[in-house]
This record gives sequence, C-alpha cells and structure tokens, in this order.
Amino acid sequence: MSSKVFKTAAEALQGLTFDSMTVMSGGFGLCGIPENLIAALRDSGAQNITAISNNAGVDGFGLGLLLETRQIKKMISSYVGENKEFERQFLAGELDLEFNPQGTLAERIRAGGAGIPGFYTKTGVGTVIAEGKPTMEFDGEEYIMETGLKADVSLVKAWRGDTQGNLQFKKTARNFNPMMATAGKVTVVEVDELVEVGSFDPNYIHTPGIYVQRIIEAKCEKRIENMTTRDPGLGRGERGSA
Amino acid sequence: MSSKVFKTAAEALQGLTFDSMTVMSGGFGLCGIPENLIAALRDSGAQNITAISNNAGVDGFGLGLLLETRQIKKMISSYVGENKEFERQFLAGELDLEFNPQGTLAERIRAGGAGIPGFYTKTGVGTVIAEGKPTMEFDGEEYIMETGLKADVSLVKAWRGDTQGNLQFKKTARNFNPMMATAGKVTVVEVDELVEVGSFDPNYIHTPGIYVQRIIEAKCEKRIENMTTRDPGLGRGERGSA
Amino acid sequence: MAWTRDDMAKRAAQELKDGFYVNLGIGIPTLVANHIPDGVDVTLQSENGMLGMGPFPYPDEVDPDLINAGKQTITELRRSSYFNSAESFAMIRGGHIDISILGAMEISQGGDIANWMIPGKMVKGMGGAMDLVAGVKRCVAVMDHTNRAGKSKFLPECTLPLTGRNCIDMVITDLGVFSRGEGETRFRVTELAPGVEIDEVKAKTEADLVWG
Amino acid sequence: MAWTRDDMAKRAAQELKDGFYVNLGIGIPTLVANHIPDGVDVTLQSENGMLGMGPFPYPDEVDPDLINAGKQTITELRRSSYFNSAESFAMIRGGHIDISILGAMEISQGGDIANWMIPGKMVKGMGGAMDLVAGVKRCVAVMDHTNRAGKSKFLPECTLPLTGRNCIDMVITDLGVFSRGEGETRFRVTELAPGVEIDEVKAKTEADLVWG
Repeated sequence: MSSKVFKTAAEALQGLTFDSMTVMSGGFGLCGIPENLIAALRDSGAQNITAISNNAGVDGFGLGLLLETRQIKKMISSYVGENKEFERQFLAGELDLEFNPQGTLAERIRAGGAGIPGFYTKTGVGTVIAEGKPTMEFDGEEYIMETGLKADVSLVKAWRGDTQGNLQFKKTARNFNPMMATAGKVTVVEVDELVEVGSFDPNYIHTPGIYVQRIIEAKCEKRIENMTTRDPGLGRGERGSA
Repeated sequence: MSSKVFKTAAEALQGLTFDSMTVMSGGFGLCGIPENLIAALRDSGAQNITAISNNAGVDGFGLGLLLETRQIKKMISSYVGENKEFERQFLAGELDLEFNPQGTLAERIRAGGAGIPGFYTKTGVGTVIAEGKPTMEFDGEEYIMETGLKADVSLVKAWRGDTQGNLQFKKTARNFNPMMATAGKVTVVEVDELVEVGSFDPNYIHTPGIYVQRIIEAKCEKRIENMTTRDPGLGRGERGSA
Repeated sequence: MAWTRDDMAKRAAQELKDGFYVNLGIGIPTLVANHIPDGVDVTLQSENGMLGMGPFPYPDEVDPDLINAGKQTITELRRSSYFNSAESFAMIRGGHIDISILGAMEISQGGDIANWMIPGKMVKGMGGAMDLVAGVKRCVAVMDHTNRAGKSKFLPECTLPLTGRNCIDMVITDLGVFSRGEGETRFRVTELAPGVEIDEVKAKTEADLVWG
Repeated sequence: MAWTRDDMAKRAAQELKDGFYVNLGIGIPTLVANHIPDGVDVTLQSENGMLGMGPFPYPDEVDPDLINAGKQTITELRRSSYFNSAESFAMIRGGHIDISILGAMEISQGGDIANWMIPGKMVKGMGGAMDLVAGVKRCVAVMDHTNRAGKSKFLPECTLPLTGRNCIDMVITDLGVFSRGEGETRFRVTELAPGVEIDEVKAKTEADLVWG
C-alpha cells in the first residue's frame, strides 16, 4: 500500500494548501495542538484561511502564528482572546469571528465527519446563538438546528500513531482531535511517537486509520498556558484517593 | 459512595422493571448480549415491553426468551428472523415491529443519550423508511429527520468493569452496548470481570462510569450463531499479514 | 454579615450529594472543590474531556497533556477517564451531569442567566457555558447580589445577552440562597447569610421573588 | 459463456484499488475477498464494528466475541481496530468507506437498488444495507442478470421496495459489467462476459442503457 508516512510537516502538507481553504486544527487551549503542522501551514503561505478551532492560540504560538502573518480571515471558535494580536485584528474589523458554544462546535464537527448535515440541540435557545437558525419543537420544548462542519484539511495532534494511521491520544490532549480527524477531506496527523502496525491493542484505538491520510512523527514543545501546582510541602496521601 | 455493585442479575433489576416499559438490550446477533440480565428481565414478569435491540435473539436464547413468554409487545430492530417464535408471533399480528436501518438505529440511540432529539440522514431517502418523516434539503440533496431514542432501562454487556462503572468492551462484542449505556434512564451492566477502581488506564475506558447505575459480574454462555473456521491443515502464515 | 466568596462556595458545596457527577465553573465555583462535605464522594467533570479531575499536581508531576477547562494543569485519580470533546458534551447535553455550579453576571426571576458577554467589551466567547446551562440536570448560579454600583444583579429580566433561558434552579449570593423546585416558576428565599435581614435583601433585589 | 458466481466476484475484485477501505455484503460479495489482486492491499470493514477483518479462525482460535456482520466467527489482523456501531455507521454515512460491493434483487436504470424485502414474504430487515448504499463513496451491485423465470432484474424502475435511490455506480451480472461515471445518469455496457453477445444482453435487459 502506498505509504501514509511523511518525513516532515512541510512534506505532509505538500499539495494540500491553497488560498481561502478551510482548516480544522485540534487542541484545547495549547493542549493537544498540532504545533508542527500549524507552523508548516504558515510557511505554505496560504491566505484567507477559515480556521475551525476551539481556541486561537496565544501570541507567537499555535494559531497565533497564522494570526501574526494575517493568513487567517475567519475563526470559528468557542473561546478566544488569550491573544493580543487576535483582539487587535478583531477590533479593527480585519478578522471575522463566529462563536459557537463549545459543545455545539464539537458536535458540528462530529456531524460533519459522520454525514449528518443537521441536528437539533437545546444549547443556545433564547440566546443570540439561535438567531436565524431553524427551530423545531420536541416534546413541547424548543430546539435549534445546527449544521455539520467539514474542512479541506484537518490538522490533528495525537500521542501515538501507527503507519496505517491508527491513533491513540493522551489524557486531555484528546479533546477536539478525534472528531476533526473524521471531518477533513484530507486529515494530516502529527504524533509524538510513530510505531509499527500491530503495536496497538485493537480494542484501544481511538481513531481508526481510515480517517488518516498522512502522518508524521514530530517533536512538540507542548507549552503550558496556566501552570498550577500544589505546595510540595503537602503530603502526597491524597493521590491514593479514588 | 453508595455502591453500584449488585450481586445477581435479579437484584440488579430490582425496582426497575414494570409493565409497558421500554428496554434497550445490547448486542449484535448473539455477540455481546447481556444474557443474564435478559433472563432476569424475563423472571421479573414485566409485560408489554418495547425492546430496542439490533436483533431479536434466537429461539430459547437472548431476547428469544422474552418472546417465548410473550413479554415483548414491540421490537425496534434492524434485522430479525433468526427466530421461529418471532416469525410466528409477527405473522399472527401479536407483535409490533419497527425496522430501522442499522446505522439509523445506532445513531438514534447515540442521539437519545446525547440530548439530540432529531438529526438528518440520507439513509432511507426514497424508501419506505422515509414515509411520514420530515425532510430537509442541504446542498441540494434531500435528507430525512430521525429522532433520538431513550429507554427506561438499558441492559448492557461489557467485558470488564470497575466498581465505579467504568467499562471496557471486547472486540466486536462492543457494538450497540456503549450507546445504549448512554440512553437508559437507568443503565444496568453485566461484565465478565469486575475489577477494582484504578485497574484501567484512564486513556482506554470505553464507557465512563457516569453512564452506569448498576453493575454485576456474571458468567456468560456466549453462544456462537454461525461457527465458521478454516481448515486446520492450512498453514498459519497468513496470520502474519497486516 | 454577608457571605465571603469562600462562604458562598461552602454553601454551594452543600448542594453536592454523594455519588454526584459535578461540573464546576471558573471563579467562585472552583473553590467549591475545597468544601465538599465529609462522606460525600463526588466525581468532577472537566468539559475538555475528563471525569475524575484530581487536585493540582506537585511541581514534578506537571503534564502539559493534562489540563482542566480553565487550562490549569491538574492530576488524575484512580477513577478517572478521558474522552473527546463531542463525548464530553454529549454527556453534558444528554443530562448526565447531576449539577453545574457556575458564576453569573445577571440572573432573571425566570431563571435566565447572563454570564458570557458585556456589549462593547472584547468578547472572549461562551466556551462551554451555554451547553452546560442547557444540558445539566440542575444549575446553581453563584454571584454577588449587587454590582459595584450597588445595583441588583437579580433582575426581572437580564439586560446582558443571555447564556441560557429558564435554566437556573438555585442562586447563591453573598446575601442568601434563592431556589425553586422542579416545575416552579418563581424563586423563593430559602436562606439568609448570618446577620442579613430580609429587608436588606428586598431592598437590593429587583427580581420578583417569593419572600417567605 | 456467462460468468459464474466466482467469476463475478473476481470481476468485482478488480474494482478494489490499493489502500481502499472496503465493505463487502453477504453472498457473492463475500467471495470477493478471495480474489483481491496481487499488490492491492485493502482493509475490510465489518459494519458491526471492525476495520481490518481477517480470515476465518482455525478451530482453536474461535472467539464468540469476534464476529462479522454475517455473524460468522472471524479473526483480527495486526492493523485491526474495533469501535461501536454508531462510530461504524458514522464511518459509512460520512463517506469514508471507498467502496461497497453488495448483492441485489433488482437495479433500476437510474441506479436505484432493491435488495431487502419481497412483499408477502417474511421480512428479516434491512440491517445495514440502506446505510451502506446511502453513504459509501462507490457502490457496486452484483447479481444474476435475470431471475429464474428469465425475466430481467435490470429494469426501468424497481418493482420491489427500494433499499436506496440513485446510489449504484456499477452493476456486475453474469452477462457483463454496466457502469456510469460521476454525474452520469445512465449506465453504459463496459464489458461482456466471454462468449456473451451484446444482442443476448439487450434481449435480457429491460433497463434503458447506453449500448455502445
């Protein structure tokens, strides 16, 4: 079989990037973001990108890189503003912003990947989110319709992947990555560790390789946004708690 | 915390069964069915049950037990008829049957558990399945609306479970079980092996304990419907194939 | 004497029952975790994809792949499980979380909540707040009773853009506790902070409540 | 000489390209797995929740927890993965499976397929067939060209209840191959079984096809 494995992030994006493309990028805050692929997307020079991502990175890191270079025209996100450059461009009217409730965003991406063009949810009923959206009543309660989302390319960060594209995610770095893997016309993945086929127990694969077209192994910096720790003087007894 | 662990299937269903209840029962064919809980449901004597299950068991096993005793009034399934008693009752007009395409059934159950009262799908457009259902056009194509499904009680079969109700499923015995666990007002699970909390790697839990109200360990017979094997004379070389 | 932030968190913690699955918002609600009553075992959900959120890590345990919804580094417990964001919000939207305790800017007498944007200021987004108030079985809002200008935040109608409509079951302020049961349309004063007189609360409340 | 069942399966196998994810129906389509061309590596999906379906087990390997959609005992491969039924059909409905090869009772000239029920007979259900024809990128139907009475099964309109409308891209019968490209409304005869004359096919076909 023709290989899914590429050597570098730049090679993995070769031929996939173009102006006015829609890109999904995994992660929650800076946790589980495809750092190397984002940098390669910046270097591709693609302009007027619509970026679907729960957050918008920080100044100089994550999607912040693409904001700095003004390659992003529109963001579809649930929470932004950890990022001065974002705020500046938005307030200057240089950047479009579509807020989605976080769960609606996650479900829209899952729906896009699952061939579901629309679904009903209670989230946002009676708020600005509902404006202009079709509604339907079920059991006497009002729901609004949300649509599925797809992307030209999905950039995904996983923990381990095999050469067939089977993926495992680590802890809360999973977040939006598995759904985005299903919703890209082409899905490109960077993993901390690339392993041989057969390394995973088939019971515990989070994303089957069918969703992955290209994969690279790459070292991530993994910046921490809010470092919070406990006083090391306190006992570790609690760790035994269930 | 008050314990989720019960000793027997009968005790686990205590207080949950009643006439005209809706029950979801996991499994595909006879693979991954909650054998002991089905038998206990029969023994509860509940009548006029609506059973949501991909299949209807076989004569004398699985949901076949509840058909024999005429405790099932209606089945919502995708494929039936491995079962003479089922056929007899259906043809005699004693049993209601609602066919759902298998993927529609799976998604309806997932939607029910996820608080999604309706979603659109292309499955069944132009067929009898579409009759009487709302439709909507997306990108020039017609889709039909399907509704979410819930149950009074979901009977689930898992491989291993811990005392908090975290579950792991084995191979293709997973099938409908995880979604049904989310869609029951009360979810009762039988596992091959009950383990202590902390036995699982939290990265590889298929069903978080939040969905499980009661759990038992019970021995399953695990009948095989279609035993198919290879000639033992053939070499095992192929097993090395990827 | 009106309740402090910590008092309010402590009072909110009384709403947690043994076996509950709980989502705590940012701010005062985060403090609730410090006041869970003895003998009450709850499981904390973090909407970025975790059940069984543990305490902050010791410095040598910090893992950038393990954060909570406030993007703080945290730890796991023996009961923990991880899942993706769609599964996390399916859990929330599907009514599987027993209680959400969240901060508010305004609450209306009909149980509407506003807590995500102030027109004219830079808007950061609603994150998971709209999903939580729409989906969780029981929502408890914690806020100061009045704003810095002394104006009531418990109002006939919210003036700020809503996060959700008719979704708050209990309001805990520095002055007391206001709750309504299943199917009740109006809030009732159920508790006053020590030393707070009902007349003071009435004077500081624009919402129409059941006062007794 | 018209194709045998095995010939039809072999011809269908030619539609599999290297790297494809494939769903095979019950009956003749199951035989396709025996004819996958050398150098073509495909991954078989089983809609009950598996990618990378392996061959039947040796008798000492049989596992009741490992079956295919035909409820036959099977084995796993090194590449295999398991998932639940909702995820399996999300994969199918979302257009991620490259090709589905399935049996048919009737095909219409507009690409409709009927393969799940005969009115008046006990109906077993559609299983996953409606989802597959609606969702998979390319659907190839395999069937005998005529029924036992010699009547065409390739028709202007199906007479049996439909499984799906306008979803079949290629029809392989014992007499030949009929296909239409992306966006083409009509089927074209693209291949005849060895020794089969076009006039015989015309005589046995009620559907309006492109005959040249």
